[in-house]
Amino acid sequence: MRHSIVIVDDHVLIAQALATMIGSIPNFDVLYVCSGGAELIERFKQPKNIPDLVILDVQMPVMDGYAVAQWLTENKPEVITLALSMQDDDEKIIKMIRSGAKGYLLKSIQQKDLAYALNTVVKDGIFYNAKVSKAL
Amino acid sequence: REREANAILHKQELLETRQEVQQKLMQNIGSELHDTVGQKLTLTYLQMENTRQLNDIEEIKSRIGAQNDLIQESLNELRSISKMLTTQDFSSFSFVNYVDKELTRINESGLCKTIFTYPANASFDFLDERINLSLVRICQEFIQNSLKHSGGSQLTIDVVLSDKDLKIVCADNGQGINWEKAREYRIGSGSGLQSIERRINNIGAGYRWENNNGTQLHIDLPLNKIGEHEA
Amino acid sequence: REREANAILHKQELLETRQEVQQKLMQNIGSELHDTVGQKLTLTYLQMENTRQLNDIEEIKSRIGAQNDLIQESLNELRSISKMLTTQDFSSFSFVNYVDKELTRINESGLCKTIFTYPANASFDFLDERINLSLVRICQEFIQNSLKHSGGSQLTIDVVLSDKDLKIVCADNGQGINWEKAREYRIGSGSGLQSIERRINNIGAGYRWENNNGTQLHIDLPLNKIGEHEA
Ligand SMILES: Nc1ncnc2c1ncn2[C@@H]1O[C@H](COP(=O)(O)OP(=O)(O)OP(=O)(O)O)[C@@H](O)[C@H]1O
Ligand SMILES: Nc1ncnc2c1ncn2[C@@H]1O[C@H](COP(=O)(O)OP(=O)(O)OP(=O)(O)O)[C@@H](O)[C@H]1O
Ligand SMILES: [K+]
Ligand SMILES: [Mg+2]
Ligand SMILES: [Mg+2]
Ligand SMILES: [Mg+2]
Repeated sequence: MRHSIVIVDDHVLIAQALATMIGSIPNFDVLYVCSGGAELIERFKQPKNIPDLVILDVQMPVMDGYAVAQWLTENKPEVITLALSMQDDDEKIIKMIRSGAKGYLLKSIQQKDLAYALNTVVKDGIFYNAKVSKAL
Repeated sequence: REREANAILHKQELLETRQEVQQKLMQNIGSELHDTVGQKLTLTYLQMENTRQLNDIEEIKSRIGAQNDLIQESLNELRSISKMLTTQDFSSFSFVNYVDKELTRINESGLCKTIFTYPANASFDFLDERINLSLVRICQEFIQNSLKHSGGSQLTIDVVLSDKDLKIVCADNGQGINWEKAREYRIGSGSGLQSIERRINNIGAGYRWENNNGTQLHIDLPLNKIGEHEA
Repeated sequence: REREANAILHKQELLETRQEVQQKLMQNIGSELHDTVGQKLTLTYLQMENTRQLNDIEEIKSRIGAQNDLIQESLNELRSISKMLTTQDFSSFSFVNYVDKELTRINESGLCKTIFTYPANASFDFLDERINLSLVRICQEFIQNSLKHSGGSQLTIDVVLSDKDLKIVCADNGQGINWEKAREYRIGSGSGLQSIERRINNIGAGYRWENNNGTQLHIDLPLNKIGEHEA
C-alpha cells in the first residue's frame, strides 16, 4: 500500500530536500510541500490534496507547528501528523505530542531512519524513538 | 540627600535596563543561530544525504560544490554572530550604532530585508545612557515582534532629528497587529507591546501605532524633556 | 538610614555582578562558537573540497558520509549553544547549576575534558544571589584562564560542603601559573587573577593557589560569615 505525504516547513528548501529523500523510500510519495499553516488549510479545501501523513515543522512564523497540529487534530483526525524540528527539546516534543503529533523527527535525519519512522508510524499509528520516550 | 537617593535609583534603573538589553540580545542571537546557521547546516546535511544516493560522478561533484557554498555562508554568519557576542560593550554606546548593527546582521542573515535611515552627520551625544538603552529595548522588541508575528519581508527604522524632537518610526510590511487578539496578551504584565509603551512613557516620549500595509510605531521624543528625570 | 543606604549599595553591586557574569558568558560563547563550530565547519569545507578532486565514486560517497558526521556534530553544538543563550536566566540560579552547565558544554565541545563533582543531594539555597554570582564569576575566570593559558587537557571543579564551610577547588592539568610573569599582569587593575582574588575577599572567603601538576585554586568560605555583609 502506498502512502501520500505533505511536508510543511517555512524553510521551503529543507522541505524540498526532505521530499527528495522520501522520493527514494519505497511506498511513500510526496504530494506537495508548503511553507505554512495557512497554505495547508487552503489546500485542504480540495479533497485530493489531503494526504495520509503530514510532516510538520515546529517553528514557523504566524501559525506555528503546535497551532497547525491542533487544527489537524480537530479537523482532519484521520491524517497522521509527524513533528519535525532542528532541536530535540523536551518541552517542544511534549507540546507537539499534546497537540496531536504521533511522533517527532529531527530535521537532520538519515534516509534509513526516516524510512523506519514512516513505516513504523503507518503500521503502529505512532512513532516513539528514544528521544520522545525520554521526553515523555 | 534626596538628590543622592535619586541618583542611586537612577543608576539602578540603568543597570537593570542594561542587563535586560543584554539578556534580550543573548536570546535573540540564540534563536537567530538556530534560525539561520542552524537551518543552513540542516539543509546542507539533507542535501548531502541526497547527493550520496546519486550515481553520476559529475553530478555528485557539482552538488558538493553547491553544498560547500552553503557551508561557506554558514561560516560567514557564524563569524559575524561570534564577533557580535565578543565585542558587544554595553557600558558606552549609542542607540543608533546598536540598531545599525542589529539590522545589518538581520539583513545579512536573510531573515528579513532591513532598512535603517538616520541623519549620518548628527551627533546623539545629548542622549544619556538611560534613554539610549530604552530606545534600544524598544527597537529590539519591535524587531522581534516583526520577525515572529508579522509574516512580512521587510523591516524599516527611520530616525529623524530636528531642533524640537527626535522622531523614530519602526515599520514592517506584514499582516499588521490584530489588536483584538493582542489585547489578551496585554493583560499579562511582561508582554512586549506593554514594555514598549511603558518604556516610551518613561523617557517622556509620545507614541502612536498605525496599521498601514503592516505595523508602524511612531515615537516622538521632545528634546526639551531630556534631562528632566535627572534634575 | 545607614541600613537603607547599605541595602541600595548591595543591590547595585548585585546588578553589576549579574551584568558582568552575563557579559563574560556572551564573550565566552562567542569565542567558543568560533573555536568549535567554526573550526569544525572549516574542516568540513576543506575536506569536501578535497573530496571533489577524487575520481572513485565509492570513495567519494564514503567521504560524504564522514563529512556529514562533522556537520551533525556542529549542529549538536550549535543547538546546545543556542539553548544556553535562549534559556539563560540570571535573576535566579545557583552557582552549582551554572558551573555544571558550563563545564558540560565545554566538555561536549571537545575544547577540554571537564569533571565537576559536588554533593548531589545538598541544597545551596542558603547562599544569596551575591555569593552565587561571585562564585560563578570566579569559576568563569578560572575556566577561561585554563582554556587560554594552561595548555592542559583537563579541568576539574570540586565542591565540598561541610557544617563549617563550603570548599571549592578549581584545577587544571596544564603548565601552571608562572607567577613571575603573571605579576606584570597583576599590576593592571582589570586582570582575571586580580578579580578572582578580589571577589573571594569580598564574599568573606579565603584562598590558596598551588602549582601542582597544573594550577589549583582552593577556596574556603566559612559558613558563619554568610549574611554578615547583609546585616
Ligand atoms: N509586528 C507585528 N505584526 C503582527 N502582529 C504583531 C506584531 N507585533 C505584535 N503582534 C501581535 O501582538 C501580540 C502581542 O505582542 P507582544 O510582543 O506583546 O507579545 P508576544 O510577542 O506574543 O510575546 P513576548 O513579546 O512576551 O515574547 C502578538 O502575539 C502578535 O499577535
Ligand atoms: N590556569 C593557568 N595556567 C597557566 N597560566 C595561567 C593560568 N591562569 C593564569 N595564567 C597566567 O597568568 C597571567 C595572568 O592571568 P589573568 O587572568 O590575570 O590575565 P589574562 O588572562 O592574561 O587576561 P584577562 O584575564 O584580563 O583576559 C596569564 O597571562 C597567564 O600567563
Ligand atoms: K518513493
Ligand atoms: Mg521553521
Ligand atoms: Mg513580543
Ligand atoms: Mg584571564
